[in-house]
Amino acid sequence: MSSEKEAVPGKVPEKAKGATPPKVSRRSFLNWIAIGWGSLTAATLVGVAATLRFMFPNVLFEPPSSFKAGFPDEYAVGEVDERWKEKFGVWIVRTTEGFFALLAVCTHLGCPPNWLAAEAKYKCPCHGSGFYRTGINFEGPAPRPLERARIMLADDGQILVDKSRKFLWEKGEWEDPESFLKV
Amino acid sequence: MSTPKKSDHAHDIGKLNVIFGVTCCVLVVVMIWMVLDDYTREWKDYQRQFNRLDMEKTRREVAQARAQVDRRKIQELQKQRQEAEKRIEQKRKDYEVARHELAKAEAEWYEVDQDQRFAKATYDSLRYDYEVAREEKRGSAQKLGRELAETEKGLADLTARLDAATARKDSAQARVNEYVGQIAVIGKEMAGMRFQQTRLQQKVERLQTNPVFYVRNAPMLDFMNPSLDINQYILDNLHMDINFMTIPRVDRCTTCHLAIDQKGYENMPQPFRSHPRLDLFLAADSPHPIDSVGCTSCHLGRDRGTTFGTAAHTPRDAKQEEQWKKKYHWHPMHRWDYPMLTLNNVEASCYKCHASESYVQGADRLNTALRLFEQSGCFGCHKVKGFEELRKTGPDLKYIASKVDKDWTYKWIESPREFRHTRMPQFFHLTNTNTPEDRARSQVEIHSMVEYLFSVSERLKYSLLKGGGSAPRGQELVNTLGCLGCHVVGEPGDNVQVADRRLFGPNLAGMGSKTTREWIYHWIKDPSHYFSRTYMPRLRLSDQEALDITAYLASLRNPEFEKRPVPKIDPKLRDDVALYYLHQHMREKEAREELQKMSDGDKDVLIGQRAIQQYGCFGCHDIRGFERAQSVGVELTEEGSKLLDRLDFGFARIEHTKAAWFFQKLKDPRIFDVGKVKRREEKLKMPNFHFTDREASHLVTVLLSFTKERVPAEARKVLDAREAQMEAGRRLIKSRNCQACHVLENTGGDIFATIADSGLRPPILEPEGEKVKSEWLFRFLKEPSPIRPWLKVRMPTFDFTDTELNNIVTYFASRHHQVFPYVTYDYRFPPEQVAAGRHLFTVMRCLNCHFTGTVPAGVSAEDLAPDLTMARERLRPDWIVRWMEDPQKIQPGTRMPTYYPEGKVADQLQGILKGDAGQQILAMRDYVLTLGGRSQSVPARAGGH
Amino acid sequence: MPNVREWLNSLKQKFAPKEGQPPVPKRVRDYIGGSQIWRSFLRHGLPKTDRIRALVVLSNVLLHLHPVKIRRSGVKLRYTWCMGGLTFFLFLVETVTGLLLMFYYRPTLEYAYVDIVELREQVPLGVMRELHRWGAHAMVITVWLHMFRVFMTGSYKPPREFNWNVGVVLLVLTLLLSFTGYLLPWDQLAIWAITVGTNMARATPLLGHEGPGSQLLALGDVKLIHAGSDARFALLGGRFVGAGALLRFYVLHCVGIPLVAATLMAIHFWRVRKDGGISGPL
Amino acid sequence: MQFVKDLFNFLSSPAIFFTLVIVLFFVALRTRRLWTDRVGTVALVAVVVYFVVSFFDPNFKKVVTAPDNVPIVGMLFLIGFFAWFSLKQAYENDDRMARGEPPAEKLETDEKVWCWPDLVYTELIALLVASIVLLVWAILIEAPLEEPASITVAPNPSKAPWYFLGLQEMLVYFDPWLAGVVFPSLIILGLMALPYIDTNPKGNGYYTFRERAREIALFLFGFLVLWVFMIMTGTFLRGPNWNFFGPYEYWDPHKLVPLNNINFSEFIWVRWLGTGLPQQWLAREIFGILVVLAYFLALPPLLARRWLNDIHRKMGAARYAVGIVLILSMIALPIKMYLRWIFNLKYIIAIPEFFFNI
Repeated sequence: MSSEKEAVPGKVPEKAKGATPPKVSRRSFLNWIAIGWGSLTAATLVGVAATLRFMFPNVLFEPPSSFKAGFPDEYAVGEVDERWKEKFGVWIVRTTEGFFALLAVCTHLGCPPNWLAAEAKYKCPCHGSGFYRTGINFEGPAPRPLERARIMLADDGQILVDKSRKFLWEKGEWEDPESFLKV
Repeated sequence: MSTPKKSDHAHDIGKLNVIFGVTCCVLVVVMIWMVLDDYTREWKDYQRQFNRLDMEKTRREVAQARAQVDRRKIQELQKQRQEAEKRIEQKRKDYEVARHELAKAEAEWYEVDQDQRFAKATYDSLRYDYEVAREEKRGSAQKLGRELAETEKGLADLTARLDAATARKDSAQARVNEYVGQIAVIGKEMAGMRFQQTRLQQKVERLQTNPVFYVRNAPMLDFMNPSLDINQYILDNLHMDINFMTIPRVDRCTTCHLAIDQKGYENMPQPFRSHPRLDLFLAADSPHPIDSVGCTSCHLGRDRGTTFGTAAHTPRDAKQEEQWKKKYHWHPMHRWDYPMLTLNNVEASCYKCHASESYVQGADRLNTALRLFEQSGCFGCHKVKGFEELRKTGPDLKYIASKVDKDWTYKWIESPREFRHTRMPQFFHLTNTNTPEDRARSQVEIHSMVEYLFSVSERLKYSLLKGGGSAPRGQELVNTLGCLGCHVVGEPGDNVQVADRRLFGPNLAGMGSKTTREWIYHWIKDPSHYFSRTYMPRLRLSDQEALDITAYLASLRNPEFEKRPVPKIDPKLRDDVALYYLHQHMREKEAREELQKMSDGDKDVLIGQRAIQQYGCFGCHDIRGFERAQSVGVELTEEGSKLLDRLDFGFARIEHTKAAWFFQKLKDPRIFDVGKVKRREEKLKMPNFHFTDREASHLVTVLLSFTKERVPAEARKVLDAREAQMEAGRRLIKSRNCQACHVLENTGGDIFATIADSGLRPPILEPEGEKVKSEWLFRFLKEPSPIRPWLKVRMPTFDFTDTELNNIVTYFASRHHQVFPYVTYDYRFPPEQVAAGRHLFTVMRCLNCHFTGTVPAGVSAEDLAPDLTMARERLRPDWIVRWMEDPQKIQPGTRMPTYYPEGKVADQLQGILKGDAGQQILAMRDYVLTLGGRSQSVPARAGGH
Repeated sequence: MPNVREWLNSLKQKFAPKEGQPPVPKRVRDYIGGSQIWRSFLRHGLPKTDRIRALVVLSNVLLHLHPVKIRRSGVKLRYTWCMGGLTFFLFLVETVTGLLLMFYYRPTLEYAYVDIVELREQVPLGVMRELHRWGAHAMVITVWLHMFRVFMTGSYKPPREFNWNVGVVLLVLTLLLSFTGYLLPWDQLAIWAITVGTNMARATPLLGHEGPGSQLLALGDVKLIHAGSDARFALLGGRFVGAGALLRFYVLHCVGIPLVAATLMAIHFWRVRKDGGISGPL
Repeated sequence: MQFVKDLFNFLSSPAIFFTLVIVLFFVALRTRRLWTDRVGTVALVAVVVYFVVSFFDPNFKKVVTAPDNVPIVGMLFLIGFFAWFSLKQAYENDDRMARGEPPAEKLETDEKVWCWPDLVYTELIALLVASIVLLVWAILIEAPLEEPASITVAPNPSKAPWYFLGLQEMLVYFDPWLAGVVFPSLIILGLMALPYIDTNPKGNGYYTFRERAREIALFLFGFLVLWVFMIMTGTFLRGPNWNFFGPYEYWDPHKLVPLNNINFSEFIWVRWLGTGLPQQWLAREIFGILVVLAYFLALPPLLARRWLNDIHRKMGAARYAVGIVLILSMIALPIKMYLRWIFNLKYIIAIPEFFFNI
């Protein structure tokens, strides 16, 4: 702008000299600016993404909430299996349709009930709540049925029980496909 | 203003633009480099490789599974399904109607079910309100009560409706099932048949490196659900010591050792191979599941390392080290104190959890090594927690003057191995004390030690032996009575290669050169008179037998050793040594004065006492005057955890590892003094045991097993009540070397090597606990009496205390879950039963091997079986039944024939007791039990069978 | 020794009352007031004149947030409630007490709770924790009331839209500061309040593993968004409120959020001045 | 006495209390006479007396004096006071302006005072007072500290920090993705968008009600009723299992409240059409989806054409669209609450397959 104003006839060659190269280089400068800001944006994006990625560690120090419970054919149809009750607090029940995992925690005050095979019911030793084989409450003070845990088939064909996800009957969650393992 | 301005800018902006552009590009590149550099990890390559191998393997398995599916059956099922579908097609209209009905019934049920649930919830809540109101005596209670009753009625009504609706739904479902039920069943059956195949097929699909694989494992995206992932086990009970505190182990070994806990990968290349002992380790049903025991608790190494180097792998040998350096750029990991144990030392880790057990199942090397550690008496000089209360290894020297003479003792101390192979180590003339001056001085010390020992020794008066014995007969006795279970008779200086247990007692070579006939005679008649805590039992020898054996042992001489000279002691040197010792705790002038006052004998006693004190002889021998002496060696309780820097390698050119140092120390205890300038008292003192390489390497395992790792009680092997009961007995059995003669816990019977005739060997005791009655066993052990009189080998009398006997009896009973070892048996013998038994007895010709009362002549020992008149006293009746059913099951290889293979009755026995095997066995048992002395007098109880 | 005595004597002589001179206290004051140290720190005398009053505000970096002169309505408590000022003051209180608490508090599962108990029972003036906690509650309340006042006087209207936005962000940051601090005592109240609070993040659309649409982020049957990779995980550093969450919340509470908040506060105050001071009827 | 307590317990049940508050809010906002010193004093005394008297009830005392509930009680008083104080000034200004005078603040606007000492001094005193209050508070009341954290033993009820209890209370009526994520985001966005939507040039810098009646009504409805009132409910009236408990009721964990809630789709398919629910989610939820779409897409133009014509014209399409969506979202909360209370409606759209419930 200012150079134009100051332009005088005597300086013409100078101007021409100054004008022609910028014409070529302006485009290239523009390109360089575009490249520069483009890559800077890219670098920033990589940086932001890397920071986010940093928040997800490769290993976790949390105890696993899930456990492998053996192969389906190790369970008898119609039986309430107690082998995982002591270690994980879970009954695995096999019906003709498939499996479900009941959490051995009474819905009344949190005591662990016992499975009484002869009477085909879970009975809480603390206050006498009783539950059917399915986990539905029918006697005693328990306000709602036992909770189910997520159950599915692991890679190697074993049953995988995940206690971190619970399914509550009264919320209609027993319809959830993950609350029941079909065979 | 006058001079035209070139530009407003200090820099050429165009140039700056270029620089800016370039810098930004470089920044991008560097950022991407950073991400990729972080992304590249060694373990990912291993996982990719494993995926590939696993996929190939799984593909093969799919093919196998497919081949196993019965194709004809599948075809048939398919045909059936088609037919069923056709049937539905034909009755399409009816089927549609049924389905419509079902949908209606389901809708109706849904509504009623919801109503019922709501009514139930309302009722429950109302009931609560009513309870509260009644309890708080509110006015509304009555009204609520009425309301509750009404709601209950409504609820009952709804429940009935729900039942009806459910019934309707079920019947509608049944009608639909008439059409489609069969198809579902067929489908299910087919799926069941293909279950394995489908599952494996799915696994193959998961293992494939398809685009999904690349997206999951892409840099930056691999936080979501990567298939390449670090595996780890957090072991809350097995902590690692990082000095300020202990932290749980986090074993990441399975990140690369991907199939270590799975069966079926035995032939994979490392690191993908299955663990060779999945029955014992890692598998979920093994006693050491991976999620609670992990890897580094046994193997050591760095738990959190995920590269070959940072996991602190340790090469097996120099060759492997070279390979690793080339292949993995391996180098010792300096910043980790506990590198992995080499495989031969892994069993050392068993000890930190199993220290409470005298015998660790499966850890054969550790068991052997610990026995060697005990027998060598290492704990005598080195304090080790858990070994404090053991009996000293060497003999009591209280009566040494009654057994040997001074010359022999001198030569023995100077170089025991010159006399014979022994556990007694050599203290003198070793690597760092081998100069002529040292030797001369050592001779003074030995001489004085002998003088001291004899000066404090009591003397036993042995009467001269009446009559002589026959050496050949004695040799025969030694070879057959069972002496060879614990002793060998080798050539002097010979290191006999036999099972460890047979070296339990001293090698008998050279006995005649060592002691007198009188001593031998009295010793073998009753060892405890000389050494009250000896493990040597009494063999109840008759006088003649004892004389014969004495004659034989006295004839074993070591002429070389006898010829060795005992050097004369230079009194000047003795004075020097005495002065040296005196000078240790008084000023030189006083010491000289003191020395002046001393007689030669005093000097000997002084030097001898100090030398014994210095070398710690009392660690293995009871010596008068050293009852309260403290052990002289380094405490070894935490030796395995000793940091490498604390070991003085001196100028020894060996590998700088703990194991190598230990090994070298055991092989030549003084080697680390070589090249050093030391005064006598500064020198290493540990004697040379002349361990073989094998022994030394075993002891290295033991040393590595003594760690400072404190395993919490939950993780340690805790003996349950039964095991605790067994443990006391087991310790006795181990300390008395029972397994040298008897097979017990799948080990032992070492003496069998000397008895060719299998019928003449000591009995195998595996089934003993369930076989014999506890009271019989108690009596027998207290006062053994022959069961198989034809045996030459003789069960010794160990003179156990009653407590010890109880421990042993309980051990046997507990092994077989005989909770109550002492039981009263209620014998009832109906005469017809006994008669049938007797008949069977003759038919089966039991008395061909067994006998009643007297040993039949002319039967080879192999074919003889125990006297059946003892059965009543000795055997548990229910065991007899089990024995008869299948003797091989109880004692594999027994010569007792199996009369009822798989419960079948032989043809010639069909006529007896209706050919019922169970009845026949019972009859025979009853008959056998009547054979004993008192049996006839026991009347059959009323209402017997 | 003699030198000291001599020096004291000389001082005595120097300050001995002489005729025609002001009394000693005034002379001491003048001496100090005239010293280079005093002048360099305070630069001006007591604000007795308008010039000095202006100087006080202008030449002090802390006070120059204020204009030299201000509308009369702007100093009326009736109008401003002083809630913004109190919020800032509470922020300072929280910073100081928080810094002091950091000397005793360790954000680990082993120690967090016992350290708080120690603060309550053993640490001298452990009341610092009470100050910190109640100050935090008070700050939430004052910041709400500040927003309430700003709305009621319509002070978000042009030209203050931008500063209102900054204020809204600061309000959110205040809540986050309080929320992250809530976990640190590591008691039942803390862990469950944060569990309940962060459980909502599970339901973030797309990015929460129980949020609508998270199923769409999957490759076949490989779920990309699950409990170990969703929004809540980024917040907690774990699938549930545990060691990771404690550390993350600690870092955010002590460094991350205060840093951002302080920066925004500077902008907020600066904008108040640039937008014509505290608002008033135009 | 018991009767009065029962009455209060009854009145404070969510539906009734909420309705009362809404009615009271709108009536009071328009009642000039309430915003005077005398009424203010009477109200303050009444509330204080109510608290003091109620303190004799153990259940009331237990909840109100829980350490972390103390600030909420303080906040209620402060917000009540300042709400009254601001509206009082607003109405006074309105009166002045009605008389043709400028607002009270205007009188003081043009005159300027020195910052030092007028402002700085008042600030300093405010700081001192705040310090004293804080110190006394800290000395007298211990900061809460319960048992050591345990992931397995959840206290009943588990409550979020008190300032988020409004959101937690919302969880009763909406799924977490709405109550915990979408609505909070909308609140923040709405606040930020406020200066751009509100184009009313009046009322800038002084208290007034008449000149900005609609803005103030909407904002106060959101702030006082939907935020502060909900926090109060969540803090004082929600006990074990998040059940409702009256102020004088014992927090009995065994209390049973029927949750007989039913989805919109069930109303249509099961109750009305009687055909049972369709299997496919789109078919099942189509009515709910239509209702929600209508609420957000069809209602705004309808309103613009009929009742909010002038506003629509004044604001322009873009502002109107943003504003009306925000307002409809806000109103959605009370609407859903009433639907729940009257019809036991659980979800208008219920697609648990995708965690998509509205």
